Amino acid sequence: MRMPRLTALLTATAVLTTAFTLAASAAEVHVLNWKGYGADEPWAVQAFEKATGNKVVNDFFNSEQEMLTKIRTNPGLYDVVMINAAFNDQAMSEKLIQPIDTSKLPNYADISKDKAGSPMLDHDGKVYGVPWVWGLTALAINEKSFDKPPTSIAEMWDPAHKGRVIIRDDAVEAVQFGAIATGQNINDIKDMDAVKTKLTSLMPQIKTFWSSENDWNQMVASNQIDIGTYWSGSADRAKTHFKLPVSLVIPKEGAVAWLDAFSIPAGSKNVEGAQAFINWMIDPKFYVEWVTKVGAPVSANTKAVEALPEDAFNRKVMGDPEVAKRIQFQAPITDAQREAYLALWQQLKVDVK
Amino acid sequence: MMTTRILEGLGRFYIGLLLAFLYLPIIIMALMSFNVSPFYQLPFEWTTEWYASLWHNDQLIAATWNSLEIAIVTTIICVVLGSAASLALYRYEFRGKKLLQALLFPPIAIPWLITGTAMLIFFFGVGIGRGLFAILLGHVALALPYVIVVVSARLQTFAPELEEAARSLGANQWQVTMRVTLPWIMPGVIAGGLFAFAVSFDQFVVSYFLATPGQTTLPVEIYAAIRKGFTPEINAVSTIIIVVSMALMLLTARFFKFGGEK
Amino acid sequence: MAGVQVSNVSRSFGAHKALDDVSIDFADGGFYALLGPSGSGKTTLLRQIAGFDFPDSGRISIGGESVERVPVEKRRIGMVFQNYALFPNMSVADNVAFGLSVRGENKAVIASEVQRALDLVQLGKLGRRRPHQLSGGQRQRVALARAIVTKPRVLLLDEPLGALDKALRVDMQIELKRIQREIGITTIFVTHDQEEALTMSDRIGILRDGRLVQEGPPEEIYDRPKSEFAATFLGNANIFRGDATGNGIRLPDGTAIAAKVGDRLAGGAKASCAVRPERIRIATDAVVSDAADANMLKGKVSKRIFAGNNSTYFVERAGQTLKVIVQNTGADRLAEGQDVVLRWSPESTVLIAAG
Amino acid sequence: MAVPGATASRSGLRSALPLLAPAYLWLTVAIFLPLSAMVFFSFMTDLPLSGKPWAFTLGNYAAFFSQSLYLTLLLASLRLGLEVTLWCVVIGYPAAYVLAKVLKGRSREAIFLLVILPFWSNGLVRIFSWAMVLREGGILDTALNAVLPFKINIDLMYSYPAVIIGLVHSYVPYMVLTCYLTLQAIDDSLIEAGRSLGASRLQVLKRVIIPLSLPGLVAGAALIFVPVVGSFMEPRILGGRTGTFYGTVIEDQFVAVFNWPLGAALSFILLAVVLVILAVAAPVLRRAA
Repeated sequence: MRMPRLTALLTATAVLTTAFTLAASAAEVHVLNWKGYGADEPWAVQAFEKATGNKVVNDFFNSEQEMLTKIRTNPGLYDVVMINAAFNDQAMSEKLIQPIDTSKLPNYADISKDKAGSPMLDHDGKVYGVPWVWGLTALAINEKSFDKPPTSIAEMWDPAHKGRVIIRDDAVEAVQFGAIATGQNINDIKDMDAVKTKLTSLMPQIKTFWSSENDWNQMVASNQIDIGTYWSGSADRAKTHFKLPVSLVIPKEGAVAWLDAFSIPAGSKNVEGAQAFINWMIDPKFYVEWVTKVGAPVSANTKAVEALPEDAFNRKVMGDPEVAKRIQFQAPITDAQREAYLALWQQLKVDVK
Repeated sequence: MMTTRILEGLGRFYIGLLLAFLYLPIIIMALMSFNVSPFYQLPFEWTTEWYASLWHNDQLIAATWNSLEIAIVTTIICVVLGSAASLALYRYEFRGKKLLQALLFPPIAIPWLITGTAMLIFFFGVGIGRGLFAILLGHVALALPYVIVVVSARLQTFAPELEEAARSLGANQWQVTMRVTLPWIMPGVIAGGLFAFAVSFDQFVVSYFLATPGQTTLPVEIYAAIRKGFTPEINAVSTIIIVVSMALMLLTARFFKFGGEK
Repeated sequence: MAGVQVSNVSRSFGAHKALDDVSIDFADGGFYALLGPSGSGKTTLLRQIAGFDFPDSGRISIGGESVERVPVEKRRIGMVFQNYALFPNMSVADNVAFGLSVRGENKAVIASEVQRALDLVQLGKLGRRRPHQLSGGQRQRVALARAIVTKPRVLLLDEPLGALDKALRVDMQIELKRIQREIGITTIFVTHDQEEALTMSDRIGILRDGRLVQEGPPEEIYDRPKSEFAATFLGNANIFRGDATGNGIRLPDGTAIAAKVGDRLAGGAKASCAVRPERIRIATDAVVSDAADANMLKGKVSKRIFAGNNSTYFVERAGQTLKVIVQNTGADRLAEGQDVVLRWSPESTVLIAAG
Repeated sequence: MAVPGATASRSGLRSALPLLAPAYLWLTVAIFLPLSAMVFFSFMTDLPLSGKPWAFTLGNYAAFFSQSLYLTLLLASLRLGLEVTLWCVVIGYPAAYVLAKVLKGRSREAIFLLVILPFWSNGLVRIFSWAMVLREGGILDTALNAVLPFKINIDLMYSYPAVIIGLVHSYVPYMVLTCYLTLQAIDDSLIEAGRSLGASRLQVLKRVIIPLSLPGLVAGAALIFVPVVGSFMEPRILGGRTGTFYGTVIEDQFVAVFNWPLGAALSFILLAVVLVILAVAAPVLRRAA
C-alpha cells in the first residue's frame, strides 16, 4: 500500500475516535414522538430553536410498545416523550418518567380541566403527563370509492371492499375496535369471544396493516384501499396538507378516543429545555399554525381550540356534543389485558397463513 | 450446429431476463427519486428536489458518515487482525488448530438476526451498551472470518520455500514477513478488506439491534424511514449508494480478477 | 465396425478457416494418425468426425451412413480425450458402465461387459477405485475401456498419450496397438508427435492450415514427401532450392543436383530437393567411392553433436546449414572446422515442385 | 499445508498465540460470549437489568411449545426458506450454467459481473425498490396496462408472493455465484466424453454436471436458506397482512414488546434448527473443499 493512502486511513481512524467521544453536546432536546406528528414540523422546530437556543433532535417510534422499549433501553437519552395517556400509568410505574413542575409551563393553566386533572396522568398529586391533543381512532374513507360517506362501522365487513380495507397493526387498538363493532365498552370488554369472531371475519377483508400515517396516505394515493381505521388528526392532515381524497367518518356505533400527553423521561439531562419544548407545543400559536399548515387533532388547550375559526372541523365536529356522546376514551389497561390482546392479535395474524 | 446455436440463443435470452429481473426494481427506484409525487404517483414529473432536500437532512447525512467511518475502521481492524491470524494458522502446527478454523464459521453461518439479538443482550448486560462502538465491535466480528478465509486461501498458493530462501539470504522473521510473505498475500489482503468493507457498509440486521437514536448507520436509518413513512429522499440516497457502490465494484473488478487472485 | 469417409469438409470460425476442403478416406479396421502442428485443424477434423461440431460444407459418413448432421450421441463412436475426462464423481466401473447405462442396457449385461472391457485393458481388479486414486497410465486405460465398451463403429483418440512420460508412453503405444488389433476397430488418432504417428499407424494424414497436405502409409510419406512441409514435419530433411532442370535442380551457384528417376519437373520452374540426413555420407576427401552417389557438395563442419549410437554433423555450405547423421561405427570422428565433402545418391533425393 | 521449520506442536502454539489472540479474542467478545449469554437469558423470567426480580425458568421454552403460534410461525419461516431456496435454484442454476458453459470470453466476464453487481448494493434498498414495482398503480401495473389491450390488475404488493419475489431477488446472486464457481471447474471434456458415449444433453446434465456441481448447489442453498429463515425486514416491508413470520416475532420481542428472555429462547430454538440443517449439509460441503 502506498503511503498517502495509509495516512488517509489513519487520519480517518483518528477522526472516528474523536467522533465517538463527542456524543451529545449541551442544550439539545431529544424528543421521542410519532413521525409527522407536530413535534417534528421543521417550521415549529426552527422557531423553537430560535426562541430558546435549544436544538431539537427528533426520534420516532412505530407503536406504543416500541416507544416504551426505547425509553427503557436508552436511559438518559430522551428529554421529551409523547405518551398516549393510556400508557402513562405503565411508564410511571416502571419509573421511566418523572413528575413535571407545571409551574414552569405558563400554558398549562389553559389546559381544559377534565384533561389536566385526568387520573391517567396525575399520580399522588404529581403531574406525569401534560395533555397535548386528543382525537379519535375512527374510520377514514377513500372518497373515490364512495358516492356518499358510510355511517356504520359494518361497512368494513362489506364484501364489496374485500382486500381494500386497512387497519393499524396494534393489538390494543384492534381489540378495542372489535369491542365497538360488537357494541361493547372498550375499557371493559365482557365478551372477548365475540370480539375475536368479529375480527377473524374482518381479516380476509384486509389489504395490509398500517403502522405510520405515511402507509395510509400512500395506500390512498395509489388507490389501493377504500376504507380503514385512522386517526382524526391524520385524516385531517391527509386532506389539508397532502390533498388526498380522504375524509373522516365517525360511525354511529362510536369511536375510540385517545389523549396524547407529553412526559419527561426519568433520566433527562435537559429538563429545562424539555419544559420549554412542552410549553411551546401546547401554545395556541403553534396549534393554529399546525392546524392550518398541516392538519392536527384537537388541542387539549381550550384557548388553542377557541383560536380556530368557528367552522373548523376540530371545533365544529369534534366539539359537537352529539359526537361526544358516541366516543369512548381509552383507559389504562393492565399487563394481563395487554398480553391477552397481544396473544389474540398475533393469533389472528398467524391464522391468515 | 443448429441445436447448439438455438441453445446458446436461449441461454443469452434467459440471462437477459435474469438481468432485467435483477435491475428492473433498482432502475425504477432510481427513476422515482426524480419524480415529484411524495407518494410515488404517476404520471412522472421530473424534479431534483429530493436530492436537494437530502442535503439538509442532517440525520441521514450523519448516519451516512457513521456508516462510512465504521466501515473504514472495520476494514482496517479486520485486515490487521485477520492477516495476523491467517499467518499464524498457515505457519504453525499446534493442537486445536482445526477447532480454531472451525470457529470461523459460526459468525458466517448463523443468521444475523440471532447474532444481532445475542450481541444486544450481551453488550447490554455487561455494560458495553449500544451505539457506534457496539456496532463496530459487531461488524468486526462479522467481517473477520471472511478476511481470514480469503487471506488463508491466498496463503495456500504461497510456496514456503520462498520464506526459507529469504532466511538463507540472511533475513530475519520480521523481514521475511514484511518483504516476502506480505507482498505475496497482498491481493488476498485487499480482497479481504473489500469484503470487510462491504459486509460492514451493507450490514443492517446487527446494526439495527445495536443502534441508538443519534448513533445509527445508514441502513438502519433507511429502515426506520421505510417503516415510519418514507419520502423519495430515501430513493435519492439509495440511488446514490447504489451508483457509488457499483462504481467501486467495477473499479476493483478492473484491478483485481474476481476473487482476488492474480 | 465401419470405415469413415470425409469428403470436401470445410469449417470456419469467423474469418479463420479451420478446415478447408478436406477429403480423406479411413478404411475399415485401419489405424490412422492425423498429424500436424497446433492450429493445423487436426483436432477440428476429429471433432467433426465425432460430431461435437458440424461442418459448414462437405460430407462425413461412417459405415456408408451420412452423419454430418447427426449429433454426437447418435453417431456410435468411442472417444478418448487428451486429459482422459474420467467422471470424478463415479468409480472406475461406473465410468466404464456409463455409455451402456445411458443406452438403458440391463444391469447384468452392463456388469459383464464392463468387466470384459476392464480385463482387456488389464485393470480388472480396480473397478471400485475412484479416478483420482489411479496413476496416469491407469487412467488412460480406463478411458480406453470406457470408449470401447459400447462397441463403437470408430474409435477416436485426441492426443491420448500426450500427458504421459516417455517410458510409459512407449508401453501404452504398444498396448493401444494390441487392443486395436484385438477388436479390429477403425481408429483415428490425433497427435503432434511424428514418432508416435510413424510407429503406430497404418496410414498418416498430415494437415497444415486446415488443409490435408499428404496422406498415405508412413513409409511412403517419409520416403516420398510431396511438399517441403511434409518432408520437414515428418522427420528431418535438408532442403535445396533452385531451378528445375527436368530430373533435378540447379542451385543458384550452378551446382546441379539429380533427383530420383521418375521425378520430373519442366525445366525453368522453381523447385526444391529434399534429402534425409541419414542418407548423406560425409568424408574428408573427394574420392568417389561409389558411382551411385552422384550428388556431391563441399562444406565445412561447424558443429558435431554426439548421441551415442550416432552423431549429427552440421555442415556449412554457401550460407546454408546442412544436417548429416552418421552411425557410430567406431571410425574416426570429424573435427569442427574441418573441410568435408558430402555425397548422396539421386535415389535418396526427392524432387518437389515449389508450393 | 506445509510446515516450515517443522516446529514441535507446543512451541508452535507459543509462536502462533500473539498473532492469533487478538482476532479470536474479538470473536469471543462479540460472538461467542453473546451467544452464550443468549442461552443464559433464555432461561430467565425477566431481565436482571430492569430492576425487577428475576428467576430461572423453563417458561420461555414452554411458551414456544404450548402456544401453537410460535411453531406455526417457525414452520411458515422454514417453508419460506425452502421456497425461496428452490426458486433460487430454479432461476440461478440455469443462469450459472449458461454463464459457465455457454457464453465464452469477454462477454461472459462482463455478464457475470453484472449478475453479481446488485449483490453489492444495499439489501434493504433492493427490497424497498420492489415495493415500488409491485403495487397496484405501481410500475408493473401501469406498464402492463399501457401495453396490453385489456385491463388487468397486477397487485402483488403486500402478499406472500411479494415476499418471495423480494427475497429471491436479494439472494439469487448467491446461487449464481456458488454454482458458477463449481460449474466452471467442470472440464468441458467431461461433457463431451458423456456425449461421445451416447448420452443426450439431458442425460449428461443429470448424470455428470449436476452431481459434479452439487457442492455449489448445496453451498448456495445453505447461504440462502439460513438467512431467509431468520428474515424479518423483507416480510415486514413486502408482506402486508401476510408478513408475520418467526423472524418478525423475534424482532418484536426485542424492539417492541421488550420480552428479551422470550426473544432469546425463540432465537436459540431457531439457532438449533439452523445448526441441524447445516450439519446435514456439511458432508456435501466438505466434499467440495
